[in-house]
Amino acid sequence: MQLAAKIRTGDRMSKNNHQADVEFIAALAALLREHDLTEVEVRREYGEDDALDVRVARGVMPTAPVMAAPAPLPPAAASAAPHQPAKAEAAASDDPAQHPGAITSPMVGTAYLQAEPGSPAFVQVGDTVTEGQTVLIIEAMKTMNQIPAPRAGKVKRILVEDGSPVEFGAPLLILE
Amino acid sequence: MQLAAKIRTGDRMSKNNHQADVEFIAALAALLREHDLTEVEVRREYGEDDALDVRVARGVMPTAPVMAAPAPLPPAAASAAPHQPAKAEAAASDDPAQHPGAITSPMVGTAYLQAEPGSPAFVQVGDTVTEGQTVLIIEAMKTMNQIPAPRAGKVKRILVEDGSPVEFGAPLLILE
Amino acid sequence: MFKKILIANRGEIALRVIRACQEMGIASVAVHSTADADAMHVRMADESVCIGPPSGTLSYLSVPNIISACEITGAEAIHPGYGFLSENAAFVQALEDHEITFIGPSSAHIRMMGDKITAKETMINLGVPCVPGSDGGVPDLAAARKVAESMGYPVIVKATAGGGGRGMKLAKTAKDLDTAFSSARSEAKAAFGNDEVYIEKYLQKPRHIEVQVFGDGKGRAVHLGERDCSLQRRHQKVFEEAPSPAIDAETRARIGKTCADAIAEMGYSGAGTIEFLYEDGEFYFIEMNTRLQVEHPVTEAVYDVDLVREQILVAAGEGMTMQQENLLPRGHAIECRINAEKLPDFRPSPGRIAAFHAPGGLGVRMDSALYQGYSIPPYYDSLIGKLIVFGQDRPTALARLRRALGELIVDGVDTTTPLFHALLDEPDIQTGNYTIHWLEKWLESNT
Amino acid sequence: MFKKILIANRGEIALRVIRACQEMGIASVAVHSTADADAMHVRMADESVCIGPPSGTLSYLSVPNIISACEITGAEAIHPGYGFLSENAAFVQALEDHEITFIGPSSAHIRMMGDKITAKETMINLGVPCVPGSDGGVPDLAAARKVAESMGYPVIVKATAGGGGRGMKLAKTAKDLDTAFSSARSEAKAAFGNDEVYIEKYLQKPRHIEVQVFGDGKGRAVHLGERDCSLQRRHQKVFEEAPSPAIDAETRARIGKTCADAIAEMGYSGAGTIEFLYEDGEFYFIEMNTRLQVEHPVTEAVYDVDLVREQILVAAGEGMTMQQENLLPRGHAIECRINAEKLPDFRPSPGRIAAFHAPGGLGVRMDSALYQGYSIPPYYDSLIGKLIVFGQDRPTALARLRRALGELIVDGVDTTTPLFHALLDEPDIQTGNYTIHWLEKWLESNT
Repeated sequence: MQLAAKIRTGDRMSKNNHQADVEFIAALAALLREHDLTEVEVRREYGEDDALDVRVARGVMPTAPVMAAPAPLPPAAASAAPHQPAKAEAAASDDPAQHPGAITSPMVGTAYLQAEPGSPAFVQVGDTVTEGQTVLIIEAMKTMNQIPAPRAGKVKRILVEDGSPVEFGAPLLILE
Repeated sequence: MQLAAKIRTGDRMSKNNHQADVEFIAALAALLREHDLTEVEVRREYGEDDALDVRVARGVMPTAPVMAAPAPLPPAAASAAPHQPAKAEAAASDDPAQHPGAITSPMVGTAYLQAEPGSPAFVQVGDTVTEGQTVLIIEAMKTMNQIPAPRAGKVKRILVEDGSPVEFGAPLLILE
Repeated sequence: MFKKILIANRGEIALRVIRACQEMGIASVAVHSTADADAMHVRMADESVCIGPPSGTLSYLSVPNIISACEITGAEAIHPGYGFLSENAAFVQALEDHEITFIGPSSAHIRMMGDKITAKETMINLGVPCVPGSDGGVPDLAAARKVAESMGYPVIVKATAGGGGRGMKLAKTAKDLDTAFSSARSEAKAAFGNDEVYIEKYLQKPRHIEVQVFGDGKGRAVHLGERDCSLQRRHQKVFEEAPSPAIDAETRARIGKTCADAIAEMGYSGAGTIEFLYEDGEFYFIEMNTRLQVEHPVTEAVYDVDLVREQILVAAGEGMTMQQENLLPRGHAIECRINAEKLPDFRPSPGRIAAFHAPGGLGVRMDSALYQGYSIPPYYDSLIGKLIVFGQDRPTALARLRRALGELIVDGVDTTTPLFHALLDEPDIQTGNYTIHWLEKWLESNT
Repeated sequence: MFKKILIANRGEIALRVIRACQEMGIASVAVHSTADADAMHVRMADESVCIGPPSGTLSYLSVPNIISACEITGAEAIHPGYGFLSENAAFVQALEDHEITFIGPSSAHIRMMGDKITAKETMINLGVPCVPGSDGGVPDLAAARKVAESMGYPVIVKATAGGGGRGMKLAKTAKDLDTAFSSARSEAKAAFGNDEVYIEKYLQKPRHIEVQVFGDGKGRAVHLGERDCSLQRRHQKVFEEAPSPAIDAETRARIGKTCADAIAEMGYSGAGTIEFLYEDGEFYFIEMNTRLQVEHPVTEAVYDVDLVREQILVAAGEGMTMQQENLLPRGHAIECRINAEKLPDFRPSPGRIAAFHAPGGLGVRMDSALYQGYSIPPYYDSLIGKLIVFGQDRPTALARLRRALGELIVDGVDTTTPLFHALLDEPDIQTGNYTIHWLEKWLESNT
């Protein structure tokens, strides 16, 4: 069983509404379970610049066995657990990937933030980059591929660590 | 079974209406379940900038293969078709069974409306019967079982034909 | 061949029989209680008849309603599945009177095996090994010693009038016998006012081994080897395998022949199971089940047969197709009983199935009446599915079982699936080193 | 043994390989396009790597991304499944360069069999029967007559420079040859400016028979009999069975040995299939597939083997466990390819699966990556499941297939299931009397 909640709140929303939001979402989740729903989607506008989108979904899809499977042993180490930690991470990284300023990886490989160990990083948070400037390198098939900035902008976040593996489409950094 | 609800509410709705929202969604979900609906879509405008869109959908349970199976042939005449004509009839007869005045069969067998061929029927539509009066006979295991009226009343409908098979709980006649 | 068969059962075993009917071109009639109107066996059968309210006593055990259901649908034969009326001699007698064919043995054989004493006497006469005992009361210590020595220690001294463990004393070796005999007698005297005692062989760490037999009702019978069902909780089997990790080919052939010969001699018809305790290379008869067992699929996998089809063939008078010389076991099969029960207390967990996904792929068989959206009613037993895996050898079957358990999804109710994940981690399960006490002890120390 | 394998595929075949990995205690890495992020193979694998956008060319066919996925996950070997990169010699060469083990034959063998002419020459040299032909141009009628008589009528005269059916003339008997030869020449001259023609044996009603072979890469090889895949639509197989209704044990042993010997001689490693046209008791080589076939499960059922496990064992250098003398076929297996296609036009029908319920019970295997709520993406092929049934004989398998098809529920998209219901009603299917033209003709007259 998976339970996914995605929340987007407007800028103006004061922090003391978080509590109310969470309660509302909790109520929706309870409703979902009680009525065997798979999905509730609510769009709620409270006023200008104050909106709440909630989507709460519960999988009807194949899910992990309800009880935690015991630690695997040879010769059957690979017991199927449809939801892998790897998946969870991927899901968590959805947000930056959706960011309009995100630069995503055009290939699978290993990301490097500098040309070689000890060299300065190509970019740092706060740097202004020009279009075409190398922002990092992805090593794939023993080849170093320079990843250029697709446009000029300011580096808001760097989302990968030096030497970390990246999938196709993984967000690398956010340019604003 | 999947169930999806999508709600959009208008601007004016104040935050303390969360409770009302949740109740409304719950009511729709209950309605869906109660009436075996697959989808309800409601658009309600309370006033300017105050509107509510709800879509609640419940998915299909395993049903017969979508395409009609071709006429069966030996040696495999009995291809599985989860919904049988027999079932459909049973479903159709739900209504009289739910009638508060229905007398249902306490056993499985063959119903007879008269004591023997050629005899007059025990009761006819419009007859007034007294409590304990035999209204029909059910033959089971070669034994004739007299079915008495559970109370006095007037025969409104006779729901079985003479000689027809009846299941447990099948409505026999309606007494008012 | 029959044109129409009524299945006097529900759940996965009703499906099992309906599937066999479909494959043989026989129309099937499901019977059901009002609580089972939406059940899978009702959906899959060609016809269905509601036979009573939720209570099993008033529906699946209602002989008049089931016979009437045959009469109104024209079904010529009844398959009883297991449980319910499957070993009810009076029911079978009633069917005989109504000229409805019972797919199973005669009422006489059911009655014979339903009575423990008659069953044991019959088996002894047929050469089937039973727990050795003193054939009635033992008058004195000298007689006790003689009996005990003839069967070998340990022995247990039991009050003839006894029960509930009172008046029962264990003698592990010859030197314990004096004390055991006298204290059993005095305890029996005090408890029941009768100091007569008898002596039986005592089994310390037996396995539950059962032999699948099949007779054609005309004096020919075969065996299909054994199943090991030692893993039990409160006398309920939970995990069964074939072949047994403890039985070799020679032992299998020997006990199998003994059982098949006995069945042939009896003129038994259809499927049966002779259950034994097994210890130190010896078999001790417990009882015979005169029906299809829950765990029959492991035998089907290993012997590559369709037992329900054979049952129907024999009941229809067409004879059985199995011949002993062609029944050669191969590979290894394991069954897990998936129950709707909440661990660790095995509390029944009826409810609505929010999601159901059966495991697939090579060597996996799932027998289950579940479907997504189905509500498991609270009135019947909690078995909701049987997962059977087959592999070339036991390690392959165990690995496949773990893989398949990982694919099984039953959401909305609690199931015993996690128990099997945990069992597969146990070295004793991996090596097959377990007795009928193993699971209870393991549960005690793991909860 | 490998610790981690990457599966460079999707759908049911990726699941098939992941299951084998799980049963062998090997970690699995799924790769997927962005369109397949929720796919079953991604859910079931231990790890997953997104390798590209929906287009297969940019994802499942992206050699750099797949090799990089191995590198970042530490996978030591790649199983290619079927399709995609499974017969791409350049890919295998690249893996060899990166010291990643390809679970399949060498790039040299893939290249050899990927070229039709080299493949045919190789097979002829290895004694595998091919379609007899004139070995190049035939100068005159006398030579033509000699060639035609040596191979037997009917023969077809074809323009060496030809194509598209032009310059092709059939000679059913010897007395047609004169006309056929001269008209083929003049037509060839007119169409291609070159009147050279050659002659080939003409097959009128062949079956598609393929032999499963398996080599250990060290000169030992076995065969696992044949599959009959004659039921095809537009050269796509839809229904496969083993054994073929047209092949007897002696013929099987003979062609099997020929194929196994050829494979052994080649030093071939892993699973392969040698495809033939079969007519009047003779086999004519078409091509060799140097990979696992979609329809491999029918062979697994009949020979009781796990071909993917054997592939992995051989690739890991542990050798194959199969030995020819132990490979004894038993029973009968049939596979139906369930495609998400709308009949009668077989138009692809991608979409969301509103309900999925797999058939169960004895003798039924379902290989499918579907689950309730899954959306079939429109980018890839339409195969959504393989239903494989096994029975003691062909009639039992057919009856079981009908039963299992009746249990299969796939709601939300159209599937080819109704086609199989209809086929099972056809006397020719029931008797096994079909050729490679049967299905196309039947579809024409039934739509």
